[in-house]
Amino acid sequence: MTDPGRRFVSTNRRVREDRRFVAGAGRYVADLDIPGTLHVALVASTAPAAKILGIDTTEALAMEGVVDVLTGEELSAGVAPLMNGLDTPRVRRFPLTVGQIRYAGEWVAAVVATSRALAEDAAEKVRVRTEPLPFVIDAETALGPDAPPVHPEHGSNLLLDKTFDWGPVADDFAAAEDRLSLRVTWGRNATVPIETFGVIARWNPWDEMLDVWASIQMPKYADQIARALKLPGNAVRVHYDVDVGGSYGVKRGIKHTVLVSYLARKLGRPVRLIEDRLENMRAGDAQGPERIFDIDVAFDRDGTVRSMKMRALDNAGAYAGRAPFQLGKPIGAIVGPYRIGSVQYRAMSVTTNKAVQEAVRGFGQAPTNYAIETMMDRIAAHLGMDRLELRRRNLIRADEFPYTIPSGSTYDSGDYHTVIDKVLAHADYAALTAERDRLRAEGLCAGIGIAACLEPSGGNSSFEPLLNENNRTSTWMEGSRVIIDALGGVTVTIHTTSSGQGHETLAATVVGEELGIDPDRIRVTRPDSLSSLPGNSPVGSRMAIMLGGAAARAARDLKRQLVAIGAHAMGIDPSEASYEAGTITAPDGRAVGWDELVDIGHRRFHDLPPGTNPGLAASFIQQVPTGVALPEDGKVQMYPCYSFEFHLVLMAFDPVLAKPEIRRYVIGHDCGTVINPHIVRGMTLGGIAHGIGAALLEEFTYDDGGQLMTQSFLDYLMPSSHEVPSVEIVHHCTPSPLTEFGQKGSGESGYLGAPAAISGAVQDALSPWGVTVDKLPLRMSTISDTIADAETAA
Amino acid sequence: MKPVQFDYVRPRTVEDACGILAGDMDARVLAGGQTLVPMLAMRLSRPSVLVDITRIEALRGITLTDDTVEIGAVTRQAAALASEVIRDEVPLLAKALRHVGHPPTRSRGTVGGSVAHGDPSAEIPLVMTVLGAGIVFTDDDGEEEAFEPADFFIGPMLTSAPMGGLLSRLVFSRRGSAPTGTGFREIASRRSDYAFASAGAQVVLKADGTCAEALLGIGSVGDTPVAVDVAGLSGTRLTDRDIRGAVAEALEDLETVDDLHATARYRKRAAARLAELALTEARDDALEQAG
Amino acid sequence: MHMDIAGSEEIEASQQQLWEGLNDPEVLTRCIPGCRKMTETAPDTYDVELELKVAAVGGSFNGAVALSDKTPPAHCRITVSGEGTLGTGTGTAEFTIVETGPGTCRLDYAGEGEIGGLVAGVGQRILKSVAKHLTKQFFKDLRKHFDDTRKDAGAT
Amino acid sequence: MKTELTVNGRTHVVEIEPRTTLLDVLRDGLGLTATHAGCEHGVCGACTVLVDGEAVRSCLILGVQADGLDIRTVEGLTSGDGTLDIVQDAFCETHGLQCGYCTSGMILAAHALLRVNATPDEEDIREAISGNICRCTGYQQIVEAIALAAERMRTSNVLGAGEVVK
Repeated sequence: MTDPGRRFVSTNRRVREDRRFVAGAGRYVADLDIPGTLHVALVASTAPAAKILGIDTTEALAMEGVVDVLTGEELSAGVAPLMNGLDTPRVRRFPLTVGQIRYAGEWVAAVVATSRALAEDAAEKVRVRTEPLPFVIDAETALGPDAPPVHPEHGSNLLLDKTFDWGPVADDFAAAEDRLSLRVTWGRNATVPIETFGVIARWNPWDEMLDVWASIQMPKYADQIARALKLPGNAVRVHYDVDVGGSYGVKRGIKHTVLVSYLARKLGRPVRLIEDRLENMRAGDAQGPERIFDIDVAFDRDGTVRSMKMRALDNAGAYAGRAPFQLGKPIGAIVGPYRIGSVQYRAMSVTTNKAVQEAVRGFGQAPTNYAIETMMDRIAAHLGMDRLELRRRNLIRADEFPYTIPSGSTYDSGDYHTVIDKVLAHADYAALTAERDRLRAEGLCAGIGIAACLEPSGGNSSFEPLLNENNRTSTWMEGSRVIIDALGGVTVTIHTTSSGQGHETLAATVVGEELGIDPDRIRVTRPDSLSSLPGNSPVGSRMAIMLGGAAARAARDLKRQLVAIGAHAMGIDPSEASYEAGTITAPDGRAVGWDELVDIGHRRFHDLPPGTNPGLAASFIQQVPTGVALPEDGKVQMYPCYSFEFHLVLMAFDPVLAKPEIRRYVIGHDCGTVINPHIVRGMTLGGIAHGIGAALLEEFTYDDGGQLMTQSFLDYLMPSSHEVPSVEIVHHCTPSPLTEFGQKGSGESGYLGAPAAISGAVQDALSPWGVTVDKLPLRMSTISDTIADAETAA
Repeated sequence: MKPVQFDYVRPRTVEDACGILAGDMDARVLAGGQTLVPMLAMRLSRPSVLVDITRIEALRGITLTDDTVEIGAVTRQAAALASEVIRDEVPLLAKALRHVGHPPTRSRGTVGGSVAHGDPSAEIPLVMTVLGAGIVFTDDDGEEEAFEPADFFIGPMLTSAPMGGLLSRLVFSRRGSAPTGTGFREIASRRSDYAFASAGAQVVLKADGTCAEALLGIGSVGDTPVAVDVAGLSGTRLTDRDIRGAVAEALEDLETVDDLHATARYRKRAAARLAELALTEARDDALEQAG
Repeated sequence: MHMDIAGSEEIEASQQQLWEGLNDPEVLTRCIPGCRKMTETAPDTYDVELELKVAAVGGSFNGAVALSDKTPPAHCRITVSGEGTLGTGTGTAEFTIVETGPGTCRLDYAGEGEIGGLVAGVGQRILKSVAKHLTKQFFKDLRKHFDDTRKDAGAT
Repeated sequence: MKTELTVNGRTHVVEIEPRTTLLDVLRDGLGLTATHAGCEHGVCGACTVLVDGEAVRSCLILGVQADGLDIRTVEGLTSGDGTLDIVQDAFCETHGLQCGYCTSGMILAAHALLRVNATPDEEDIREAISGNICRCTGYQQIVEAIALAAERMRTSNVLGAGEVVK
């Protein structure tokens, strides 16, 4: 897959970060040893809804090692409410509950002690007097007129209800030959990184500086902390040189950070909060989307899908935060890879007495893809058509790109039919089908699942103004700086944390490519936020595009400077000079080498061409390639680039035991130019594993009493090496015309289609009984009970 | 998730251990710790003192007598899994041990600890129940008291363990010379999770190839593992049809529970399916031995 | 986590004796598993302190117990609520005592409870059975109380 | 409670509160932060260390229980001069990790396997790491890393893993 013109991009080079991790030398927040640090343990509410009558901290304060016990009453007087993405000003949120508990597990008080164990001892002794309030857990119930209000001040439990009509929906429905309706439900799962969220804050009153080390993946993190703490932006210094033990969206931690920062200022000591697993599960505010899709779709008997009406009802949990925006991002790929002429989309977010949602890999795209792909399967079944044939008929064709979908986004490039053909050839689809039928003849349930999905990438924030007109954010930039030091060494900077995506490798590779020098000789650093260029963190599959673009462009600027210096030294025009691996060559063969160029740049300013800055440094702030427009008429260009994936799965299971086993898993993947094949492969395989969890195993389940039943890893079930099969990846490359190397995003790949594909395989396996299971995760006992019921009915 | 404060002692003899346990109602035995330590971490368990019995030599090891195999309580599950004596003489246990936790928990977890905790989905208690193995407690006077599994396991994590006593060893009968086949099956969301249902079976064949004895037990579906009467299989040729019939009859009144992960009716069907599979596996195993 | 509990127990005591026993904090302290102390705070209202222990699991629990809807000697309602290191619990149950013979009666009970907090989230797998076990323990101790009372009466 | 801990061949006499897990003793007491806390209740395997050569979860052993046992952590695999052992190098070769958080546990689980099985097949490898949850990789590149390490141990004249760990 190596482009012949490229030396490093797309080559199978090692991932540079791996060396420190295999040596156990990563630097995670819990590894930092800052002298004098105090530890926080949280007092969690047990009720899903209650009025706080009083909090008695006397006994706890008297215990060994205890320094402070903080309540929401005190904290809320000292800090501003946390960021609220929606236009719901009365839905206020503080790190600790103020007055009313809104979900079981919510933080009621924070105990600060000299060790975590002592803090936990004292947390048990904080007495919280409460009066129970009625509560609501289910999203549809929460919409009812008699539902208990989660935020009485807000007036209803509806946080967001927006209907978009893109194109002639009514006309298309009237003209279509056939239609059907379906409902599918995406269960509340999340990414649940193995490292919980952690943060350390230290306040220096003499410098008036708040230093923060955190396991973070959050756009505008420093800004949000400063705003909540009512500090100037330049009084908050976030250290980006902290390794993050996984995130995939959820490591946002604003509430944790505001809490420990307040305590650090109050107590004059560094304070740390490393969530334990129970705290993380029940109140890390990191659970993912939970969504009911109701779809009406209009189509012709030849399988042409004309129009779709989709209602997505999302259960946001107790507070709004940014999570409801996850209803917005899918607008950028609301028709998936299909030519659907018109769409009505109703996005509804409702508040309930569950833990707060956070961003999860794909930011709402995986649930939407699951809904769209289930819809396509249902249409095929309804028409008695082959599922692949139906998709082929509706897929956007390679010659139609760039292709603008009804909601206003233009897909940059793709060749969906070819990817699918390559996968079917690789898998030998006919043989796979024969294998399914053979398994069925053996008495097993067997099914083939397919999913054709998009991964919108290059994340910007267009969904914010689309869902909240008061929010005029138009886009998200990313910066990088490249310098050549006086000894000729190259250093690139990244201005955010990473959580396993290999950004150091990415930056070194593209800078090495531009400058023609070995990436392994390039140093990559992460300055703190005050020394950083503007950036927006690795969200929305954006770093290959945005950081890759910024670093490449900064390096190109440096290269331009080097060419100018070399040309000047040789007395030629820069346009006559050529650059190769650090040497500038004149047409007549004369050359100026790297050492000489560096020497001029750093010491011999008299040899610099006029108007050239000394010092050999360049920065670039990359703008999202598709620009800066705000929405108009409910339409907007969402993300710039669109990766494509096609999943093909064979599953089988015993009809009674119903443990779905994956017999074969093939994915075709096209994310444009691959910068590092190891990294892209890892993202895809990991995303599929994550999707297997969402489809079959993982759910934050609440009981009727509002209690979270999956507080530990004994009940929140993540796939192990036994549940994840070996996956075959079929590559295809349709470069993006919008990016430096033709790259697109891949950080969410696999996860975006795996749940749809696995569900499709299970439904195909159930098809002999004429039944479906339309809620994820597909629990074994539900599958088995459904079959048993069908057999009883027959 | 830090435990509450407690003391820790590591006695060298059964007498010392029993003495401490008898003198303090809040003392708890610590063996492999693979079940207890998570409970400590979550503060579900709040002992005054932990009595670490893993260095009491008398409680370790696998002993072969004329007609029994005795397994010391603190014998590690990994050691039992690796034991040729257990493989040869208590093959059902050897099969079940492969399903206990995973390698890093088997390397610390003890055979006796699993029994003492009485988890209804644990594999070793199920095997004990199927085989009617003996559970021997010793008190501080060195007096021994033996329990039958059916009397010992009384509920989830509830046993009839005598106060102040220490589970010292498990006693299994050695298999006889007749062809003895075993089968063990369980089903869970993930391979090493608490099973939704599990089944252990053992059949002994007569020289004529008919069944001399058939034993079956079901675990994970209710409060305790239960032995299920499939004596009706004796004298049959253990055809698929015989097995299906016997299982259907034996499990007709099986009580199963609902929980977050599986419904009671699923458990009931799964138990029957696993029972058939375990008995079939046991039959095939025995037939292979019979040649 | 919701729990339903219901059953019938034959007790060797007269209806009046059983009624008095169930209204006597001393008897209840002896029979409620783990009960350390019951303090009357108002008529038919008590503060209770429990040290619960079931196998390796244990924890303390502070709560309030109230008796209501009393129709002596046959019927009453009992309401419990409180919290402790394992979580929170609330519940209510109806008791009906039916005389079944001379010196014997039957106690019918039916109630429901709600468990919250830690143990609901990590211990649901065993919670229902533990509740059943504790109920069994209660009646075992209650029977023992009446046996002892009878023996004492016989001895004097 | 005074406890003698032998970690990576060095013996430390430390005062340990009985309630402290071996995990916390290693990290907070001895500053060996390569061993990571993931769930602290024995499910995720991030805290895996070797005890007498076998993979165990350090969150499920109290520090005081480890008295006199031979404990190995990832810090003990190399001398810290920048060279990697065969297993570590194989993880780099196949990119058998992403965020690195579960990696120490995975590498030690691999060592425990390769010590007793020089020719593991895929099923053996998957079983050996089945108690270690990785949220990033989907396991495939980890399985490949361990298979590669096994092959290199068999075919190279470098010391085997069991010997390197000392």
